[in-house]
Amino acid sequence: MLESEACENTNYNPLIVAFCCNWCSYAGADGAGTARKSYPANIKIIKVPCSCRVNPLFVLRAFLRGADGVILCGCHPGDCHYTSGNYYTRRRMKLLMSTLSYLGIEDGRMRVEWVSAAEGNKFSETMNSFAETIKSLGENVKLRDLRCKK
Amino acid sequence: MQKIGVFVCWCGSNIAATVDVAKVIESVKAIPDVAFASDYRYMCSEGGQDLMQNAIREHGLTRVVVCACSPRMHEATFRKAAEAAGLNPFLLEIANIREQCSWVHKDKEVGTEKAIALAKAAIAKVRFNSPLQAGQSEVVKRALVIGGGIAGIQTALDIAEAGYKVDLVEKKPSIGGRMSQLDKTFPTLDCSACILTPKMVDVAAHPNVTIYTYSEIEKVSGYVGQFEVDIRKRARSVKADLCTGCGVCQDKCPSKKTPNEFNQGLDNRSAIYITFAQAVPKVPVIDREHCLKFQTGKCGICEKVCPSKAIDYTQEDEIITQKYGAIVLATGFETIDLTKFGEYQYGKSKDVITSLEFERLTNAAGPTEGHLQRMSDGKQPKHIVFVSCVGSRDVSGRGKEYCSKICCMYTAKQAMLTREKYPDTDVTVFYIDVRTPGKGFDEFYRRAVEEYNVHYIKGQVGKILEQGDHLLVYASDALSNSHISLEADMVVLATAIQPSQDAKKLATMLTASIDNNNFFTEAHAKLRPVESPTAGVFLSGVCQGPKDVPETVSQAGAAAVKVLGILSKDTLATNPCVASCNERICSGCLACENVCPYGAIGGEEKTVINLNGKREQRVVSVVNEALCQGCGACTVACPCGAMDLNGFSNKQITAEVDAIC
Amino acid sequence: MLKINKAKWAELFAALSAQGTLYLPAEVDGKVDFTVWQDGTEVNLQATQTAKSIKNVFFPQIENLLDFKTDGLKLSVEQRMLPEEDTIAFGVRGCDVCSFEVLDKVFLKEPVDAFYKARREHCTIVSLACSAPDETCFCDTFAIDATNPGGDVTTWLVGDDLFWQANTDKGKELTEKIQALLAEGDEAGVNAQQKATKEIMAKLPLADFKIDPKIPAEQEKVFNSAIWKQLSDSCLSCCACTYVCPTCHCYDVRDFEIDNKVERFRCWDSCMCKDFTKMAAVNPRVSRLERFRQRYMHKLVYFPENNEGTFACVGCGRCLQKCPVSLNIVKVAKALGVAKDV
Amino acid sequence: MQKIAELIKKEAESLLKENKVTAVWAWQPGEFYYDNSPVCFTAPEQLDKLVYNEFCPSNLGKYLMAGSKKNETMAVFAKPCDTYGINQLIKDHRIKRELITVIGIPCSGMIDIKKIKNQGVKGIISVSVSGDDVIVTTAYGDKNFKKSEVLLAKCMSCKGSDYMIADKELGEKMEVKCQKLNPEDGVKKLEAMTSQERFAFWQQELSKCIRCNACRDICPACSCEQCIFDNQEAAVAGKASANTAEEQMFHIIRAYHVAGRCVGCGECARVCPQGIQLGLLNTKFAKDINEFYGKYQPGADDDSKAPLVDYKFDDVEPTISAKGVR
Amino acid sequence: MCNCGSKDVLTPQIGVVTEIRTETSDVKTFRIEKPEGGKVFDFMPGQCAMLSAPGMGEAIFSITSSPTTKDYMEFSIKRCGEITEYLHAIEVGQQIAIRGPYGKSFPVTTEALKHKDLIFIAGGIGLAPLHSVIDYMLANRDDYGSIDVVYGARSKEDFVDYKELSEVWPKEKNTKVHLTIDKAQEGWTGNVGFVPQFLKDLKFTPDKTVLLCGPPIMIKLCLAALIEMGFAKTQVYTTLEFRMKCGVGKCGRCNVGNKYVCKDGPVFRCDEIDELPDEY
Repeated sequence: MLESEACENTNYNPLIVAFCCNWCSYAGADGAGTARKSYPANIKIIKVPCSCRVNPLFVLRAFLRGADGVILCGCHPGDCHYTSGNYYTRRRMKLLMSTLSYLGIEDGRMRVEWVSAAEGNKFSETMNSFAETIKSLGENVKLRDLRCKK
Repeated sequence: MQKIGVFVCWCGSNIAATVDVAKVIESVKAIPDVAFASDYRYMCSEGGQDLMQNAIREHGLTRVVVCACSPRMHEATFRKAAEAAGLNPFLLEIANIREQCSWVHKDKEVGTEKAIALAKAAIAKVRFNSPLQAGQSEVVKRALVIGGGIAGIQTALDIAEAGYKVDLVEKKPSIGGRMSQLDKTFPTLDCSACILTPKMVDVAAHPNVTIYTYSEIEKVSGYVGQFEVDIRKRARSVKADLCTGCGVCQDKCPSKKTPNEFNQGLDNRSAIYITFAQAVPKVPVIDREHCLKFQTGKCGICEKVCPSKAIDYTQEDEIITQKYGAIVLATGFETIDLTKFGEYQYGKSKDVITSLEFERLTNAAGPTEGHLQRMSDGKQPKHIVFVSCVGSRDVSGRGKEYCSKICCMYTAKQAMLTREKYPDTDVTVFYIDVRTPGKGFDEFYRRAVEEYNVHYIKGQVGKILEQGDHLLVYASDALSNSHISLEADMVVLATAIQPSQDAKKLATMLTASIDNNNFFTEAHAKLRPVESPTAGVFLSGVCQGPKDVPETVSQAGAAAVKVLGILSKDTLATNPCVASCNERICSGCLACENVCPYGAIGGEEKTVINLNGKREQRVVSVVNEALCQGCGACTVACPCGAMDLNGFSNKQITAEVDAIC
Repeated sequence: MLKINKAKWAELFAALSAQGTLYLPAEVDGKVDFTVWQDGTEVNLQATQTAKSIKNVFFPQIENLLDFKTDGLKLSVEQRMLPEEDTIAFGVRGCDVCSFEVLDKVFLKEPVDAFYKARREHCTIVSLACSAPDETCFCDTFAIDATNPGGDVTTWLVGDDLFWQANTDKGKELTEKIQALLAEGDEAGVNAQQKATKEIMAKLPLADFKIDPKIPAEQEKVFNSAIWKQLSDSCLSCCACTYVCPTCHCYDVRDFEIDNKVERFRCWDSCMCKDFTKMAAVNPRVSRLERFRQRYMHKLVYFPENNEGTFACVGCGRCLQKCPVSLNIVKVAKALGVAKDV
Repeated sequence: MQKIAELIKKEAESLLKENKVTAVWAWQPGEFYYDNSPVCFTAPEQLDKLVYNEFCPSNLGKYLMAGSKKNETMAVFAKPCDTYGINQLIKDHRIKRELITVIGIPCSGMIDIKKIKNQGVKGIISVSVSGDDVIVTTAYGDKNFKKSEVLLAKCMSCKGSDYMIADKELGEKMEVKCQKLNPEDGVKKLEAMTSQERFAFWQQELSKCIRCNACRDICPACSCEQCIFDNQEAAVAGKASANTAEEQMFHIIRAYHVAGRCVGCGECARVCPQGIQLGLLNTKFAKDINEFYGKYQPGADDDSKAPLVDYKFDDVEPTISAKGVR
Repeated sequence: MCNCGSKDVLTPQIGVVTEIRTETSDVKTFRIEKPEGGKVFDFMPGQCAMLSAPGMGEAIFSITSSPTTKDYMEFSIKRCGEITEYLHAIEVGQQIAIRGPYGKSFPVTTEALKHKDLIFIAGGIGLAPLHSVIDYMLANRDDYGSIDVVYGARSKEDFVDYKELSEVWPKEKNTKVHLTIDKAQEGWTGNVGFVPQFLKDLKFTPDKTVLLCGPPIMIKLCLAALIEMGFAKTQVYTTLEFRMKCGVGKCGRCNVGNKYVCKDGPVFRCDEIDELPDEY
């Protein structure tokens, strides 16, 4: 509680990496842009063909390199452009999140959301709420490689 | 060390208003292997492309980053331009600084900072881009059109006319779709059947068209140029080749209590039936659920009466597997379910009907042979109330948020026709807005008001009550800001339309995306309105969004042209962003094979050079590049990193992550 | 000879730690390892052996050497500060003390490794005599006297008293600084313990294990021995043995990139690993047999050849304890027939 | 055990003499009674060195990989728990089934010498085991132990006496007699802690890591031609443990890579020179998989689809747990 | 900043690339000087230097230019890996980290080579270390006897320093250059065939001293040919130029037996190599 207040006071801007699948979520992000639905600028999007391209290694790499939050967005289950990619993503990320939590990493530092190409609104809302979550969690100190401190 | 060129687009003020372009240039110039950086007002314009091409040639650029709008907009444009300048098109990356930066951030400092970060990420990635060569895949010169309404018919005809084979699949026993149910069409008031029927006949008679009615899509695999589709041809129980369509069977059929779908359930049909008089094919179908022979084993009258021995109770569903080069979706629409709109008494009072039911009621081939009468007592209504926007533009969550687009016009049509045929009938229309953008539309509406004296009241109907044999309509009059109530003999609800129920299932099968309302999503709202984001899948008609007949027909033609664009080629360039396996590292665990949605990966025992540079024989994964669609599922399943994806390699993504963090 | 009673050890450690960072054997989770002493550290002077050797005090597992910075075409190199911190390694057993001599022959030989040298010079070694050797101990094989381990200061733990004897100027300097805590002690207890320890050592399974000092001369025969295959077949190629070994010193130099800065660091590596010092090429010794042979040939043949007969093994027995599949230098030496008793 | 050792010797002898196989994988004695190591016998006359007793914990399955590539016929002696790993290696196409003869040998549990030594036992000269009695002779006198109290942790959670794969079984099946441990208990204990406590626990555990790779190299699920950590191209954690974050990465990624393939043999924890409780990480994955996707025992067969290369339409969603923030 | 004034052995110096020549399709020659001008360090022919690609690591290369050149040193580098890939992509003006010199040189100052008749045998990029020796000797021409350079490459285009080979060296006193390519090629009038056979064809008398450098297989075959021609292994010097990492004889990578290639080599007399375990 105190920590989060302190963060707000110092204008703490969490660094967030968002992996977005090309067919749904990246288009959703474009949709948010077209509709001018804003979200924090410290969220940077990396385009991948499908959410199933996101190796847990990339997520860990982002944390290691100092990202405060990582969010992975893909098509809704059942709507995957590649039929079943996001089903694998779902299992992979579920296990990864469970393990991160088990290792004592704050729940919520990583999130998976299904955002379709039509859900520009949802994209922006999701990003805003995720940024809020990360803000309340504060800086990622547990997974960061100390050498990467800026 | 690469020689990277960075080009930053202003997009007029779209980007430049929120991103300090000069500062972006300055920042990227400091990156070691950035050899050239420049900005331009519109990079996508000829001038912008020239700038890029000249820089590639003059500075010997080995990689290019364009900071501009979404790659979904102009990646192809810039890649083509780069290729023309002699650079492999896949050595170019886009930093999306419009949709994902300038348009979502207001503060210029913030926007600039983010644009720099995105540019850096793209630069980091492009360093590891490798030149890719698109492969080739053969095109099957046959198209599939799903849905046999006016949209599907027109698309099929246009493709067939151009000389290509096309299969038209319709779920119902006859093609024709919604348009065949309509009486007249606005604003010209042609008879719908009169203009549709010839087209139905044409398409059925066309040597290049094969029609599968009473059929559904079972399975779709493959990709543009090479789709493989299983079509389930449901058992009709009537041999189409023998049947003459005489109709004796349906006359003699003892089971006549099934609601007639074609007439929106306003009357009943027999268990063996021909949908409507002009049906194509004019071959009846046995509705096994209601057929006595199928339900009880007794009967068999139709078999006995059929003069051409066409009845076949043993017929079974048939699966037809066919390859196609392209697919068109033309699945049409249906009216929404009104159970949530209890205030209108729909379903409770027989005299509250939907506009589609009204069409059947006024159609000469309809249940009343075209006589306007109440379904409750058969009397001719003296006062009709039309309610528009029932379930359309509805934010209450009961209906649809979108405008169904066609209601204003058909309501005007129905009101006008009523007044014309029955001048003594009083017609009132309640509306929120009357939307008439279309050729001759407003004139048409004004005629209804001015010439035919249809009462238009701006206001919403709050409640309808049955009172004796009348209906009491409670409404608000927005102009006089008062509550009014009036008596009516019949109420017609201009019910919202929605995509056909099958759209969702098809979307999944075709990996075509649909929006929140189950309308198919187009690849680009403005520039690619008939293409779905899935290559080789096109959209025709209302399945993409509400449309009237002429719009549907023009989109159907457009979809056909897109299909022809594919079928006219012998081969298509395949997406070179496919998976590839590093055989030196691959351990042959074949986790990749297990996750591949396309069966594009298999294990092969091969002689490979191992990590020590020695030959050895072992199982390794082999990717069939023609089948691979580049999703990347295999790359993550692979524990040792042997499997990688061109264009989105481990190194590229890691570099992006590093650049951002 | 000086001594200090158990009751005053806490004071002793505090006083030593005031002179420099104090490394001593401490128990964490049932495992004894050299740890930086702090108030509350659970010191364990009973354990015969720490799990890892103490070589990381001089040769850390990872050490940043320098930074590169790029600015356009310009490149600058900035070497990291050489360590200046004074350290005390306390409770070092005889075998480990001798291991420093082995490492010195590598790192202090021209061209001198400046980082190692700085660390080595800033460290005072306080050894601890063994009184309860384990079955895995074979320091005697290399003529190391575990009961008189040397270093800058030697200590003996007899009963509740720690006997203290400075050997070098550095040791004497340290002793002076903590003189107040030390009392005079007589050598009788120490001598008795030394005698008893030696008697125990004679009873241990490896008491008779000796390595023929002439093996370097038989390099070719040993190198081509058929026994390497069978031995190396069961080796996992992990580097547990190398990383716990006090004398192994292979390293790799790698770069770590952050933005436009590159940190160059040195880290432990193992000649047993497939990817030893991997850059463009793989380990030059591609087969497991070659890698396995390299490690033992280096310890038993090449190193003594280059260093007046000193073996690169001090008989600490850690590899005997830690190898996942119980392969170790004793087994190898015996199998090769270079052990004297076979 | 002595009786079984005789059976093994006889079996190995006949296999080699009759040229049914070119190599037999078994164990040979070390310097002390307790340090047997794996060995490959290729001639009958070598077999006098063959040993089988309470100190043969190693799974020999992974050694078959090298011979399998060269199309050598090999026999391997496998305790019930070892057969899981062998199956997994077959499934991962690292061993060709047709080349190997798996001979199941009964086991009543392996003794953990560390447990004995942790009780202050030093200078071991010999160990003798009869029934539940373990007598340790040392240079400092004799010590007695109960075998059931000094078993390896992995034996205390023995998966049973059945062989998942065996071309032949020797002797009568034996049971491990001891207070059984459920490996999931440790995971549950950790799960019950607060996030901060768990973090502190893992920091402490993982900071011990010296990146010797013993856990990986012994693991029957870690059989890649080239481990991702050895692949410079892959840019994952380097070989040095620069700080705890990197060690964390190494262990998360390793556990992740064997998730759904880890047979739960417990060898990683046994061989860790630093005593890191690695089982707690691998078991967590196994437990999660069982809970989320239904019970799955890797290595119980050689053809089932592993949970991470499979899916169901209604799999549980990766949402933040109830305990999460917000 | 270094606090003791002493540089660590692994700390490189900065040099700047002042010239890049493209020799063949995959070989470039780089000239390196101190940023303020002048040679980064002195060396003797046959010695090596470690070049850094920051972020990727280091690799060792033999110095191609003559020690007698005062202002710079040169490296002919073949593209064959990540670091060489990096080097091939740099431009003139790029600064680079360099440390050395490492290893033993050819014994140019001792009686082993002085006043001897010499044959230089090189294959492909193997000319690089010999180039330095040849230039050194030509600069001190009177100290040495006859010089025969036998150089083989895959094709005409694969000769490194073709201009010097064909135009400069042959003009020197008592110096001959013999070139051969693997396969016949249009416009090539010289010898066609592999170096070992070419050696036999040239009928050298076995009283000369040989400096041999090239790919391992070529060294092996040439050595066999030389022995057949009556040469003794003590007359042949070669380099084992591979697998060095730290360059200072510590890291444990490059040793063959008790010899560290980086410290005790890379120049060995062939009879010395025979004494090493068969592991190179």
